[in-house]
Amino acid sequence: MLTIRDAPVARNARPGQFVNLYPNDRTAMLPRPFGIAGVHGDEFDLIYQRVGAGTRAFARLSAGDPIDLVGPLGRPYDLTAAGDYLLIGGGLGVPPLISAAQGLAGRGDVRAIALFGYRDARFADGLVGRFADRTLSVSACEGNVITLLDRIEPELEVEATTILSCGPIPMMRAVAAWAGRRSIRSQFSLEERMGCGYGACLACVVDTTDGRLRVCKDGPVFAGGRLEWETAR
Amino acid sequence: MLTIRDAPVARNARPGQFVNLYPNDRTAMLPRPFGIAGVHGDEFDLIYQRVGAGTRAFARLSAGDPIDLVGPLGRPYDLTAAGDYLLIGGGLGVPPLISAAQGLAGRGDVRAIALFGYRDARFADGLVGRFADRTLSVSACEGNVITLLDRIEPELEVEATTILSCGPIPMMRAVAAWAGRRSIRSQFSLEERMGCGYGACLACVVDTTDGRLRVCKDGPVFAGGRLEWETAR
Amino acid sequence: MGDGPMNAQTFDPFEPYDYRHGSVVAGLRWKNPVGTASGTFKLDACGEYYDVSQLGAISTKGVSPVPWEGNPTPRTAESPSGMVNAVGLQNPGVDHYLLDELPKLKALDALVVTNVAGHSDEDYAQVVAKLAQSEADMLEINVSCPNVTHGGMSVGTDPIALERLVRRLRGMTDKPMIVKLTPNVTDIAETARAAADGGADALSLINTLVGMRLDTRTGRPIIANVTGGVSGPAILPIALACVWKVRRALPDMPIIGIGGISSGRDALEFLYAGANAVEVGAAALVDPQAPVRVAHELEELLDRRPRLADALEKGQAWQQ
Amino acid sequence: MGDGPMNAQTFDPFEPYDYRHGSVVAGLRWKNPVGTASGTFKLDACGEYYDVSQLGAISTKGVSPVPWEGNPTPRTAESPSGMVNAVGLQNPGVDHYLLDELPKLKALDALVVTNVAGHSDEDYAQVVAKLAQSEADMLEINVSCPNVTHGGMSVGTDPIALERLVRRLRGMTDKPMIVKLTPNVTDIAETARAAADGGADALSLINTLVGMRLDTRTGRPIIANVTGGVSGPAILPIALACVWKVRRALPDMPIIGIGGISSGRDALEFLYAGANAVEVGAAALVDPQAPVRVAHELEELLDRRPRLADALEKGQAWQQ
Ligand SMILES: Cc1cc2nc3c(=O)[nH]c(=O)nc-3n(C[C@H](O)[C@H](O)[C@H](O)COP(=O)(O)OP(=O)(O)OC[C@H]3O[C@@H](n4cnc5c(N)ncnc54)[C@H](O)[C@@H]3O)c2cc1C
Ligand SMILES: Cc1cc2nc3c(=O)[nH]c(=O)nc-3n(C[C@H](O)[C@H](O)[C@H](O)COP(=O)(O)OP(=O)(O)OC[C@H]3O[C@@H](n4cnc5c(N)ncnc54)[C@H](O)[C@@H]3O)c2cc1C
Ligand SMILES: Cc1cc2nc3c(=O)[nH]c(=O)nc-3n(C[C@H](O)[C@H](O)[C@H](O)COP(=O)(O)O)c2cc1C
Ligand SMILES: Cc1cc2nc3c(=O)[nH]c(=O)nc-3n(C[C@H](O)[C@H](O)[C@H](O)COP(=O)(O)O)c2cc1C
Ligand code: FES
Ligand code: FES
Repeated sequence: MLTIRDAPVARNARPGQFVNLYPNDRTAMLPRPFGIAGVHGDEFDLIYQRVGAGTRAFARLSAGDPIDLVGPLGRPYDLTAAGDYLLIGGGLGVPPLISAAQGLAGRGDVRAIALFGYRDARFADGLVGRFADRTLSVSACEGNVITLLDRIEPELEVEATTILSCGPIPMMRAVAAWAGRRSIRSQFSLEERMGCGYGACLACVVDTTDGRLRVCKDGPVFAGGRLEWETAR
Repeated sequence: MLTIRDAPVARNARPGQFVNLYPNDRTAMLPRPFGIAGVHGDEFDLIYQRVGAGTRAFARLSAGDPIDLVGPLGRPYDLTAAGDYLLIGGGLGVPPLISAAQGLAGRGDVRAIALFGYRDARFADGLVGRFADRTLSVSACEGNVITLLDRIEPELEVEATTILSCGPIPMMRAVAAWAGRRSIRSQFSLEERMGCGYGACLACVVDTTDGRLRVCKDGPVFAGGRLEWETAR
Repeated sequence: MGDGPMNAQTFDPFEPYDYRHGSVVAGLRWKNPVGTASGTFKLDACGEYYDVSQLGAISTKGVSPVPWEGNPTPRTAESPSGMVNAVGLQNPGVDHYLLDELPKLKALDALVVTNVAGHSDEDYAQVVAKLAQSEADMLEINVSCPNVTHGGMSVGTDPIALERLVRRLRGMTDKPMIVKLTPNVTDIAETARAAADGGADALSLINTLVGMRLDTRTGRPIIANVTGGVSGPAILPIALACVWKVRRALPDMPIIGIGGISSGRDALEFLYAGANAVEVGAAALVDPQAPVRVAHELEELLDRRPRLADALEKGQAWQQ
Repeated sequence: MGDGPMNAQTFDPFEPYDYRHGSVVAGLRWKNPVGTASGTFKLDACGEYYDVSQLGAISTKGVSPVPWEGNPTPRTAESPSGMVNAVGLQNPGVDHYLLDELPKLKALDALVVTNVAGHSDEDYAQVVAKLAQSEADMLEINVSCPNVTHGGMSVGTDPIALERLVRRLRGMTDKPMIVKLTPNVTDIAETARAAADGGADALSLINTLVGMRLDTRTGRPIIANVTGGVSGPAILPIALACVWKVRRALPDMPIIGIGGISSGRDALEFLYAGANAVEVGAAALVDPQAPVRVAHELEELLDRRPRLADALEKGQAWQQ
């Protein structure tokens, strides 16, 4: 977890948006996008995994070190509807859902239920639990988020339910199919390799019913019905 | 002035040698060579001018910051002779001569006389004065090092005099001519744009009576008689 | 010191600003010698970071006769001081461009360089025919697109095919026509001469160099298209040599220098190499305000170089 | 993580070390797949930083029939993640090489790749004739030298001239002959095929890309020769694409990958692109121990890739 002080980002960020971090090593040009996992005062949190040189360098930062960033970026989740929100996350897809839970917290007209699937350690249950009304989770050996969805289905009223999801494509594809069969509204947050991260270069596209759109600018959040799941990777 | 703690360099450095510094910005590949201006304990000093991005970055370093370096490098001054040493420096050519003065200090068989020419501020008189037996200096408006040489000539005994010089090529060319006419032994320290700074790439050559030699490995110190001053730049 | 680039914080990219040093490129005055490079500018994205009319020119994403889907993703990979991209000219086609993007850019009072893409001579001709009557200020023919015309190589690598294409397009419009050259040739002076012979009013160079990266975890190429084009600071010395060479081959041809520019000082280096103006590409992907920052930094550097500034205003390049 | 390069401090470059993973290149076994790149190794300099016999191979500075002076200075300039050099093949000539450098290298038990330079076919032939009877293990014909043979372009850019030259040299020696290709061509697969048709036993690629820098204080080129060759990490993606292309064109040809390698992971990326071995150039100018460090880092990465390691030992390249 990385906490960054940047008042404008913390003030303007909405759930589902992300920031581009730039490694201090100037040989690395491209942005490293990370979903915002929550804001407090003039700070915001990121939760990330060490993947390559950039994230390894971020992990070596000490408190107080400066870092270049651009954000907040992208279209956030649409949280206008009332009713039940199912926040369905897998792996490193949980950060924007924690944000969403924070955005929904305290609203009288909604209930936020987090359904998280993990590979092993349930690292985000506590984080989302501060905001969600209920948290269910499952680790890979026990099942997956569809198991949790099936379990919670009896409680749900279809028209008053919104699914927000972020995670690996196979998981989201299954969630989309599950929601589609039941005509439940859904919004998915995607990841794609980026060139600019703010909409200028068309590197990060995804196929939708409206054509190839930019994940960074037209997304990362897309309505489930707009996505072409067959070509998604 | 930059003081660097590096025990092996401080221990092994001999007057006239240099070190390669590498900017922390990894987009900059090439070494920045600097003459060693003196050693004390496990530290050594560099005196440098801000020229471009590398030296600007060095100027921003704070005490305790790490820096990559390779050294000590190059052939040092030959200080085996006894007698008078004239240390003739101009501009940023003074650092190795301060080292030479330090190397000669305390030896009973030699006398070190620094003759420094400056553009304006006499920044190195104090530094060399700690070690040299005598320091004469001149700034651009008053004359040049040849003025000083002419002034000191009556005191010298040709066979027992060694000139060590470092500075701009026109100055060294004039010093070489002056010394040549009087058959005074001379050693010159050269600068050249480098690729490696340790002898691998042949980027830094100078014409000598033995052919094109490497400034970084076969020099930077060359006997005056071996240099082809016509082609030097 | 003294000569260093100004601090990025000292300009407001939305505040109106009167540049002191412009450049005349193929008869048209750019208010400063800095434009965006094609494919790294989208109005809805970049317009959030600066007033697009501040720049010398806006070169748009390549426009094709019909909508193109581009390549599958991933489309980018990183490289030391650079990036590799294989976007593949995704664009909604010339009709959409004329209805949507061009009017918006002109409404903002930008000088618009429309970048033209094609898979064949016919494609280029169709686009140029539609642009001929449009509000576009200049056309920039991107002949660096691989495939078709010449067995896997682009028309921009074959001087004879290139001259023929340029001559054909030349006959179709009075708009100043820039031909954008690829560095993936044995001798760029040769293709430059071919474009000049065909009637190009100006040349822009360079487009990207063919490159690729592999994922050492999987042993497979990172980009779906396998190879892509390398851009960014890494290619700066290569681009400078191309501009220098073409300037020597064609002393009077207006040249727009492109490749790895990320500061006013980089831009100045291109002007000294013989460019009349420059375009900023990949740097704008890293720092959205880069083009305006480069323009401001260059402005200060030109203040202290009146002879160069004067030449640019006269449509001339620096004389070595 | 897990897969990261090892710490530079964990090997002693003078301590004898038995590499677990070698590579067979054109019939000769390198004890590891990492060599030095020509022009970035001099025994008296590099030998102070590591035991030269630790490397897979030592490619020497280009050797010409008579001593060459090279270009005037300055001979280098910096570029982002790279450098430009115009040393100009300064060397004391083949006779001196045979008397002095080669015996010293062989006494140290290094596998020696002698890089051959020429201004004309005749030059190359003279050098190869003298090397044919020498202790050199392999010859590396550098056909990337500009001038002579073809109006300002090097023989390495003209497939017909290249094939003729290689065929002639092929007839003069039984030593494994590597032809070193230039990337400054429209299609490197074409020159690769020409070298293969002429009888090359292996190809090494890439040599440097033409580039330049200018001094923005004076407006003049930094390098006395004006243009030079770009090397270093900046060219890595370009070199990878060249190796990949040539591998696809010539599935069975041994390839030595060169260009911007500065870590074991970079070397591994070249092996995945289709190289049988690699050479480290500019990185060794920045870090004198770079070649040995790359070899050690690659060793660990190959431990976890037995299929790739096995292919290399059999003289085969990675199959995508
Ligand atoms: C909208 C969005 C939100 C994201 N949110 C998170 C998050 O909250 N937590 C988290 O751990 N990760 C998140 N990721 C993935 C994260 O961006 C990558 O793990 C990170 O960029 C890897 O950088 P690196 O330098 O360590 O890896 P390297 O492999 O060295 O990076 C090289 C290049 O590849 C890109 N890249 C590598 N992996 C990915 C990837 N999975 N997705 C996109 N680009 C990649 C990098 O951005 C960089 O440009 C998100 C990605 C996107 C697109
Ligand atoms: C043997 C030797 C000893 C030196 N000793 C000193 C010293 O004691 N004090 C001092 O102030 N300077 C010294 N110099 C000059 C010093 O190396 C350069 O001023 C410095 O490298 C400039 O780096 P930069 O990044 O600031 O400049 P940039 O112009 O940004 O550097 C770009 C490249 O050009 C090279 N370069 C630029 N100017 C020179 C130059 N004058 N000589 C050689 N290479 C240059 C740099 O090393 C770098 O590779 C010495 C040079 C040599 C060769
Ligand atoms: C993502 C991306 C997309 C590009 N698309 C185009 C294009 O559509 N047409 C074109 O002529 N050049 C295109 N280019 C090339 C650039 O305009 C420019 O010539 C090249 O990137 C070199 O400049 P740079 O190093 O400043 O990026 C593209 C470059 C990038 C990075
Ligand atoms: C200073 C220098 C001198 C070189 N001299 C030669 C040479 O004599 N013969 C040759 O074939 N290649 C020569 N090269 C090219 C390198 O061997 C290598 O092909 C190129 O630099 C790319 O690799 P790199 O990026 O690892 O440096 C030289 C390169 C450099 C930097
Ligand atoms: S990354 Fe450039 S448009 Fe999305
Ligand atoms: S700088 Fe490489 S030999 Fe001197």
